Amino acid sequence: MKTESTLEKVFNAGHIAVTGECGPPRGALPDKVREKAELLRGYVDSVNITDNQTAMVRMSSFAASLILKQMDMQPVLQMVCRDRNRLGMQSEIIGAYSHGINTMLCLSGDHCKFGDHPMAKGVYDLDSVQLIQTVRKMRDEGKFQGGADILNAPKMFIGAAANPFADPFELRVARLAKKVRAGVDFIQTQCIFNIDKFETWMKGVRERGLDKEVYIMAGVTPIKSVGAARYMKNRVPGMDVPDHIVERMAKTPKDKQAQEGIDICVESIQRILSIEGVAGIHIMAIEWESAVPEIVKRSGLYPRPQV
Amino acid sequence: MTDQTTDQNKTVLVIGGGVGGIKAAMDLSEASQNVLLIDKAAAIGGLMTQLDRTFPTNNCDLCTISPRLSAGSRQQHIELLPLTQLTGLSGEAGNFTITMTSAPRYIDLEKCTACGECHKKYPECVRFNPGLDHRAPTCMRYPQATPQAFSIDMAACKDVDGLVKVCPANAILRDDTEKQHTRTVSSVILATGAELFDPGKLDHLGHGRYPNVVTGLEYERIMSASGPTLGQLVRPSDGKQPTRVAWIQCAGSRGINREDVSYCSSVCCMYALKEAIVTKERFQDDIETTIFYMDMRTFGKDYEAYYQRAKDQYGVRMVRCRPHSIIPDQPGDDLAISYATDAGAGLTTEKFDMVVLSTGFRPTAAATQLAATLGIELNPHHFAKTQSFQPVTTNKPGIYVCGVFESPKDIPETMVQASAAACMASKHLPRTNGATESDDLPPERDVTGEEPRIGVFVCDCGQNIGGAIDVQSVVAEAAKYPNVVLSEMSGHGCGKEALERIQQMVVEKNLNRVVIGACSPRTHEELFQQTIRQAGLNKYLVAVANIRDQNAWVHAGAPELATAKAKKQIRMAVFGVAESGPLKEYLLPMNKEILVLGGGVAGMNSALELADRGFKVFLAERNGRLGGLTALVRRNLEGDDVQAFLTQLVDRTNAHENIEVITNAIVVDHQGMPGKFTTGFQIGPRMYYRAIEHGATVMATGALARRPNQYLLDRHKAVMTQLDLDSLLEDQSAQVSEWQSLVMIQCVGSRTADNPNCSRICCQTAMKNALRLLDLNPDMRIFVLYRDMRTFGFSEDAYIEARRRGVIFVRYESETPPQAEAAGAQVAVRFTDPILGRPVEVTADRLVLSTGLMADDETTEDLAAIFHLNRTEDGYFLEEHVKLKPVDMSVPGFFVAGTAHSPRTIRDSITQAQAVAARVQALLARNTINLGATVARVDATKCATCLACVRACPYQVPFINEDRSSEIDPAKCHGCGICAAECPAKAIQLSRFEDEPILAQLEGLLERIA
Amino acid sequence: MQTFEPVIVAFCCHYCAYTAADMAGSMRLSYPANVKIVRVPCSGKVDTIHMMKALEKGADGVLVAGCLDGDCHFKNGNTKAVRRVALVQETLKELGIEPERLSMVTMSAGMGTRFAQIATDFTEEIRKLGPNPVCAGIEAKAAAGAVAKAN
Amino acid sequence: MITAERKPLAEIIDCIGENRRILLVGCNECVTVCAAGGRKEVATLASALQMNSMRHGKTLDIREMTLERQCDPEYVEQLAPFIDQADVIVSMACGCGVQEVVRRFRNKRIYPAVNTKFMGASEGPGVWAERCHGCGNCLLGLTGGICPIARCSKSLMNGPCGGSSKGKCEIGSDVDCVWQLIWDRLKELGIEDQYENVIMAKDWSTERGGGPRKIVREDLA
Repeated sequence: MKTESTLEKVFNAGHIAVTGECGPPRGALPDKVREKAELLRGYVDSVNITDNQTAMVRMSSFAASLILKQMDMQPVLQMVCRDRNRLGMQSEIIGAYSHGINTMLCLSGDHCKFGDHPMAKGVYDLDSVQLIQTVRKMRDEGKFQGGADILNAPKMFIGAAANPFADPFELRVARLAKKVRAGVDFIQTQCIFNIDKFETWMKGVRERGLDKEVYIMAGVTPIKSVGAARYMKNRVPGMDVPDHIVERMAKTPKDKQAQEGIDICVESIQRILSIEGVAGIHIMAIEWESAVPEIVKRSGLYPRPQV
Repeated sequence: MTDQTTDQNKTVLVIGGGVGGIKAAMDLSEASQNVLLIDKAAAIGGLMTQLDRTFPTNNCDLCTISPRLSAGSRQQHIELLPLTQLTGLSGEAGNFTITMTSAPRYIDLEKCTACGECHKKYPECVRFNPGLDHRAPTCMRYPQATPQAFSIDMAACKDVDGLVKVCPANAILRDDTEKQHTRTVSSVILATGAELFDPGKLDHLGHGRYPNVVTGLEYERIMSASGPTLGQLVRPSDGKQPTRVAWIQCAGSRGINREDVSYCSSVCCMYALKEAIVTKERFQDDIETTIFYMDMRTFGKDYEAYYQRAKDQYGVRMVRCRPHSIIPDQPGDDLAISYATDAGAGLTTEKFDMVVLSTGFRPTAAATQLAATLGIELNPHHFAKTQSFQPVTTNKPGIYVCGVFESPKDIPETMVQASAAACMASKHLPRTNGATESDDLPPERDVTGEEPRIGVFVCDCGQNIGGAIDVQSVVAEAAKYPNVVLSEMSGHGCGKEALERIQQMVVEKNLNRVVIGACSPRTHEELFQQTIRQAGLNKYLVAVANIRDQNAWVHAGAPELATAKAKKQIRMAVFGVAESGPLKEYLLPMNKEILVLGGGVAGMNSALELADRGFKVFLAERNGRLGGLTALVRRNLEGDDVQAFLTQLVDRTNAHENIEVITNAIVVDHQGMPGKFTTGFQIGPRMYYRAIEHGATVMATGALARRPNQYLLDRHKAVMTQLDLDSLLEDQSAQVSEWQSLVMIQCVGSRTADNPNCSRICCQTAMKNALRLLDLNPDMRIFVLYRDMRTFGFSEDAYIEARRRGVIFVRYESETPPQAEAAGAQVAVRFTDPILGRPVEVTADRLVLSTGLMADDETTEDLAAIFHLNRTEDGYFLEEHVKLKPVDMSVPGFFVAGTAHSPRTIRDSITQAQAVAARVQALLARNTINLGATVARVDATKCATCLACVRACPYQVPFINEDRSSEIDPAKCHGCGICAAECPAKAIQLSRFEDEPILAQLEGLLERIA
Repeated sequence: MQTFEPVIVAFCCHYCAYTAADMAGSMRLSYPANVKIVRVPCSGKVDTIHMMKALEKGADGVLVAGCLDGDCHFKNGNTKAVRRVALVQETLKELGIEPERLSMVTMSAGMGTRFAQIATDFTEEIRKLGPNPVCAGIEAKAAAGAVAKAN
Repeated sequence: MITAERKPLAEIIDCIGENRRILLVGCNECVTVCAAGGRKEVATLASALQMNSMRHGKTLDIREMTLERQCDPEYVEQLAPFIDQADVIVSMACGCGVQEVVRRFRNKRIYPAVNTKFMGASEGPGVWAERCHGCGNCLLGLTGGICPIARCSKSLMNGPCGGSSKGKCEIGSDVDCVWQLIWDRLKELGIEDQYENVIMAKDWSTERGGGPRKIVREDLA
C-alpha cells in the first residue's frame, strides 16, 4: 500500500471499486455539497470533487473535498492544469493532504473557451502527465517538482482520466501507457456508451499488460432524456454515443426516459464488468446524484465493502 | 502584267463570313497577307452569332473574336464585301479572275453611323441585325457588327421618300443597284457553311404545328440574353417557364425516312448536352432535363468528361431510344413523347412542356451552285470533296475548303480547318517581307522633364457626337483645364485631314500630350497612337475620351447632361495623360527558324508546309527514324495505302533543303520567348549536346497505341488489337479469309474510370476492318460489342454498310463489360444481350480489341516540365483556348498538332499540322517581336519578397531573383495588373495603368471642395 | 435646393465591362450620365486603394465591373476583385459609410443591356443613399464657416 | 515571421482624437508580407482616416512613410525630419517597431495601428498560422518537428487530451489537433515508439518566466 486512501484499500482487497461524482456549487453554499454527498453515502467508495468543471468557476475542489472529509466521506480531489501553475498546484496538494485528503485525480482540464471566462489565460504550466509525475515525485521521493525536499511529503493515491473514444484511437492505449509510466495508480475513463469500442481499447490495454499496472475504472453516466443523449453525442468533445442509444431513448415516452436511462446504465455496467481488467466503476451522475443508489444496487455492487 | 495586277494576285478570296471564314481571314492577315472576305449576308458572323454559349467552355467567344477583326493592322489586310456572291471564276491557281455580284444595300457605308433613326421609324424595311434570328430584338449581338451599318429591304418599303428623309446622315441610297465586280485573286477558301435542317418537314415531331416544339437553335435564342425573350427561359405558347424539357437527338439525321439524311451531324450531342447543362446551371431542380438519344457521340477532346458531368453533376437524364412521336397533350400546350427503350415493356408515354429537336447540318443549295460555278466536286452527301491526306484541298488546284461545307463539325474543328485552309491558300502567294515595327518613323522626341503641354481635340463625328453634345462648349471648357495649351474641334477626328491637323499641332504648339474626345479607344486608340507617333511623340502620350459610345450614343435625349459628362470625361483624360509618361515597347529581332518536335505525320506535314514557304525547319525526332504512330497503320477508312503515303512523306521530308532532320534527339533544356527560343538536345547514341535557336516551336510528339492487359491480349493467340488486325488483313489475307467468326470489343481501356476519355478513332477503325473482313469472307460472322457507336460525320456510312452486310452490333454497359476466356484455339466471349436481357456466349475464331490511343504520358510530362506547358488530366497537351486558339498553346510561340493534342485520325492530324503552319507563319510574319508596353514592373527597392505577386499571377510569371527582389519577365507578362493590385509593398506598377494616372483621372473627375 | 446628382465611378475591365458599355452605346440604350468610366485591363487590377480614393475624393458610388464568373480574360482577376471589394466594404462599414456605395458587378462583352441596367439601378440606389457622407461633412463645415464669417 | 492584423478603425480613430497632423509609418518587413502594415495598407488606412475626418468636417494632414524595417534604429532615423510636423505618430509595424520609434523619439505620442499576433508561417495566399511561441528552449526534436507549445490549445507536452476528435481540436473544427499531426508524423518517420517517452515538465524560465529576454552576441556588440 502506497497510501491511506480508501480507494486503494478497496482495490487492494480485490473488490470492484465504485466512485461517484459531485460538482461543487457556483457559490458559497456548503449545504449544497453536503446534500449531494448524502445522496451518495454508502453507495460509493469515494466521491470525485470536480475542479472548475467545464471551465466554469465553482467552489474549489479542495474546499468542497474538505466538506466531505468533515462528513467522514472520502473525496477524490480533482485538479486541472488549466488554472494554476506548479507552485499553486503543489501548495494545494500539501494543503489538501494536511486535511486528510489522500486521493486525487490529475487532469488537463477543458479549454477556457468552453466556460464562462473564455477570455481567461489558460496556465498549462504542466500538463496532466507532468502533474502525475510531480505528485508521484512528491510522494515517492519526498521532493518538490523543482527538486527541494518536502517536509512530511503528501502521500496521494494518484488517479488520471483516459478517454478511449477520442482520436487518434490507436494512440489511446499508448497515452495510457504514458500515464502509467509517469506513475498513475488508477484511471477513470470517459463515460462509456460505445461498449464495443471500449472493449477494443481494453484489449489493447491488456495486451500491453497495463491492466496489471493500474486500476481501471470504467466511467458510466445515466442519461436523463433523449435531448441529453443527443447533446452528448453531438456537442461534447471526445464523447461517443452510438445511434442505437439515442434511438432507444427517442423511442421511449418522455416520462419514462429517465428510467430508461438508468436501465441502459445498469445494462452497461453489467456488460463492462464482464470485461477482463476492469477494476471499478465510476458513476458520473452530475446533477442526478439520486439515481446512483438504484444504479449501484441493480448492478449488484451494493453494499460497498468496509475496508 | 501591271504592278497592280501583281498586287491583287497577293490576295486570297474567302467566301463566307462565319467563324471559319473569319478565322482564315484573320490568320492570313496576321501573316501580312491580303484577304478579300465576301458574304452574302449584310454583316459577317454566320451561325455562331446566334448561339447563346458554345461548348465545351460554355462561354461566348464571338464577343472576343469579332472586335479583333476590326483592329487596326489587320483591317488594312482584310477587305470586306457584304451582300456579295461569287458568280464566276476563271484562270488558274495563283491567278484566278473572279466575278462577283453585290446586292444593293441602299445604304452608303461611308455615311451610315448606325444611329438607328431609320429603324425606329421604319422597322419593317430595315435589316438592323442581319444574320440573326428574325425574332431577336433590334440589337446587335456584339458591338462590332462588321460592318457596323444597317441595310434596307427596299421591297418591303412602302414609303421610300420618308425613309430617305429620316436619315440624318443622308446615307440612304434609294437608287442603289446590284453591282458587278471583277477581281484577280491567287487562291480561294470556301467557308460557306451549311444550313440547319428544318424539322417542320417531319410530321411525327410536330415542329411548326406545336409551338412548344423548338429546334436546338431556337432554344439557344430563347436562352440568349440578346434573344427574343431577353434571356428569360419561357416556352413559346404561353410564356411560362417550363419545368420539363426534352431533347430529341438525330432529328432528321441518321435516318432512312424521306426527309432524313444518313450521315451524323457530329455536333448535336454536344450542343444538346450544353443546352441541358446551361439550363441546369440556371434553374437547377426547377427544370428537369431529359435527352433522348441513340448513341451519345461525345468523341472530342475531353467531351466525354463533359457528358459525364452533364449526367452526374447536373443530373441531366439520358434515355437511349429514338422516340416514336410527339403529340400534344390535351388540354393545354404540353407535349407527350412516346418511346420504347431496349429494356422493353412496350411503348412508354411521358409528358413534357417543351421539346427541343436536335437538328443537324444540311448542305445549302447555294453552296451546291457555287461548287458548280467553281468546278469543284462534291461528295454523295453534297459536301465538298477532299482527299484523305489533303483534308482541305478540293479537286481544283488553288481552291480550299474549311468548316461545315467540308463536313459537319463543331467550332473547334472548324477553327483548325480554317487555319489549315489559310496555310494552304497562302501557298499561292509570295512570302511577305515581314513588317518591322518602326518603318519610316521620325525619331521620338524626349519629353522627360517637360511640363505637360496638352492638346485637346474633340470630334463631332458628324452628328454622332455633335448631335448630342455641344462640342463647342466642351472645347471651350477644356481650354481651361490645367496644362492644356490647345483645345479645338476635330470634326471626324479619325479622318485623314483631322489626323494631319493633330500632327501639325503637335509640332507647332510643341505639344507633349494629346487628348482626343472621340469614340471608343477599343477601336480607335491604335490609330491615334500611330498618329502622334508619326508626329514624333511616344505613342503612349495620347488618351482617348470615349464621348461617343459611352456618352453621345447613350444620352442622345439629354444634350445638357451629355455635354456636362463630356467635359468631365475630357477632364479625366487630361488629368490622366498628364501623369502618363512615354513608354518603351519591348522589341526583339524575330528568329524565323522553327523547331518541330516529333517526326510523325503531323510533325512532317507542319515542317514541309513551312519549309515550302521558305522557312528553315529543325525536325527533331526522339527515335531513329521518321514515321511515328502512322508506321503501324496500313489502311485508312477510305481504303488508301497508308504506308505508300508515309514513305513518300518521309522521303520528301528527308530531301527538303529547308528541313534539317535530327533523329535520336532528346530535349534537355529550354529558354527564351517567342521569336527567340533556345532549346538544348542530347543527340545520338553518344548523347552529344546541341543547342538550337528558333522562333517558334511545334509540339507534334504523338501518342501511344494502347495495349492493355485485358481480355487475354498477348496471352492467347486468337486475341489481338485492331492495329494487329489491320496488318494481318494486308499481309495474311488468305489466313484471315478462313476465319468463320470474330468478335470486336469497343472501348477497351477507354471511357473507364481511370481513362475517362473516348479515343475517337476506334469506332471508325472497327467499321473499316469489319468491312475489309467481309470483303475477304462475306460469310464471316462478326459481332461488334459497343457502348455507343461513334461513327460521326460521314463515317456513319461505313456503320450503315456494316449493318447492311450482316455485322451484328450488341451494346454493353460499362458496369457489365463482356468476358472472354480461352476455348482451345478459339475464344469464348460472354456478354449480355440488352434486348433479350440474357447472357449470350459466342465462341469466335478471333477476338479483336478496339484499344485506341493513349497519351505518351512520360514524354509529355517531361516536355511540359521543360517548356512550362499545360497538359490535360490524361496527359495530352492542352491548347490555349479550345475554340479561339485551338492549336496555339498557352505559352506564346508554342503550337500543338497531331495525337499529342488528342486521339485523332491521320487526316485530322494533317489538318492540325497545316493549321499550325498557318499560325507559325502569322507569328513569324513580323521582323521584330513587339512585347507591348503594358507590362508589370517591379521596383526592387520597395519589394519585400513577400511572394504575393508570385502567388497571384495567373500565369506564374513573377519570381524572386538572386538579388532578392521579385522579377517579372516582360516577355511573359500578360499585362493584367493583378500583381500590381495585390502587392502589399506597392513595389509593382503596371505600365500604362500606373496608380498615378488612375488616381489623376479620379482627381479630374472629382473636384475636391476646398 | 438643387437636386442631388450622384457622381459614380465605374472601374471597367477592358475585355468585358468596358466593351459592354460600348455595346450599350451601340444599342442606344440610355442610362444615367452620372456614371463615369475608368478603363482598366482587368478588374483584378483595381486596387483597394483606388476604390478608397475614389470615395475619399468625393465619388458617391463606385462600381467595379469585370467579366462573368469563369470568363475572366486573365483567368481569375474578377474573383480577386470580388474579394477586394468585400474587404473595402468592410472598411466602409467600420467608418460608418454605407457599404452599398461600392459594388462589384460582372457581365460579358455582349451584355450592353446589363451594363445599362446596372448603371441605372446603381445610380438610383446611390441617389436614395444621398451624398457621400465624406464630402457632405466637409461641405457642411464649409457652409457653417461661411455663415460664421458672414456674421 | 511576425504576423499582425490591423486594429479596428474605431480604435485607431479614437487614439488620434483631435490631432490633425499624422505621421503614418509602415514597415516593409513582416507586416508587409502579412498584408497588415506595408505601403498598401498604409495608403488604405490613410484614406480611411481621411474619410472619417472629412465626415466630421475637417481634413487631416497625413504623411505616409514606410520604413525598410521599423525595428532598426538606422531606419527609424529616417523619420527624424518629419517628426516636428506631426502631432502624433501612428505605426503599422509590430510591437517591436512601435517601441523602436518610441526609443528614438521620446517626446512624441505614438499609437499602434495593428495588433501584433504571433510568429507564424504562410500556409498559402492570405493564410498565416501560428507555428512558434518563442519559448526559448526548442523541443521540436522530441515531437517530430511539430510544436505542441505553439500549436496545442493547451500547450500539452504529453497530449493529446481527450478532446481530440477526427484530427481536430476540441476548441473548434477549424483547428488541427497538433498531437494528431505529431503522431502521424512520428508514424511516417517510423519512430512512434518515441511517443511514449514522457516529456518532462518544461523549464519556462527561458520563455517569459525569466523576465524580458535579450540576446547579446559579444563578438558583434
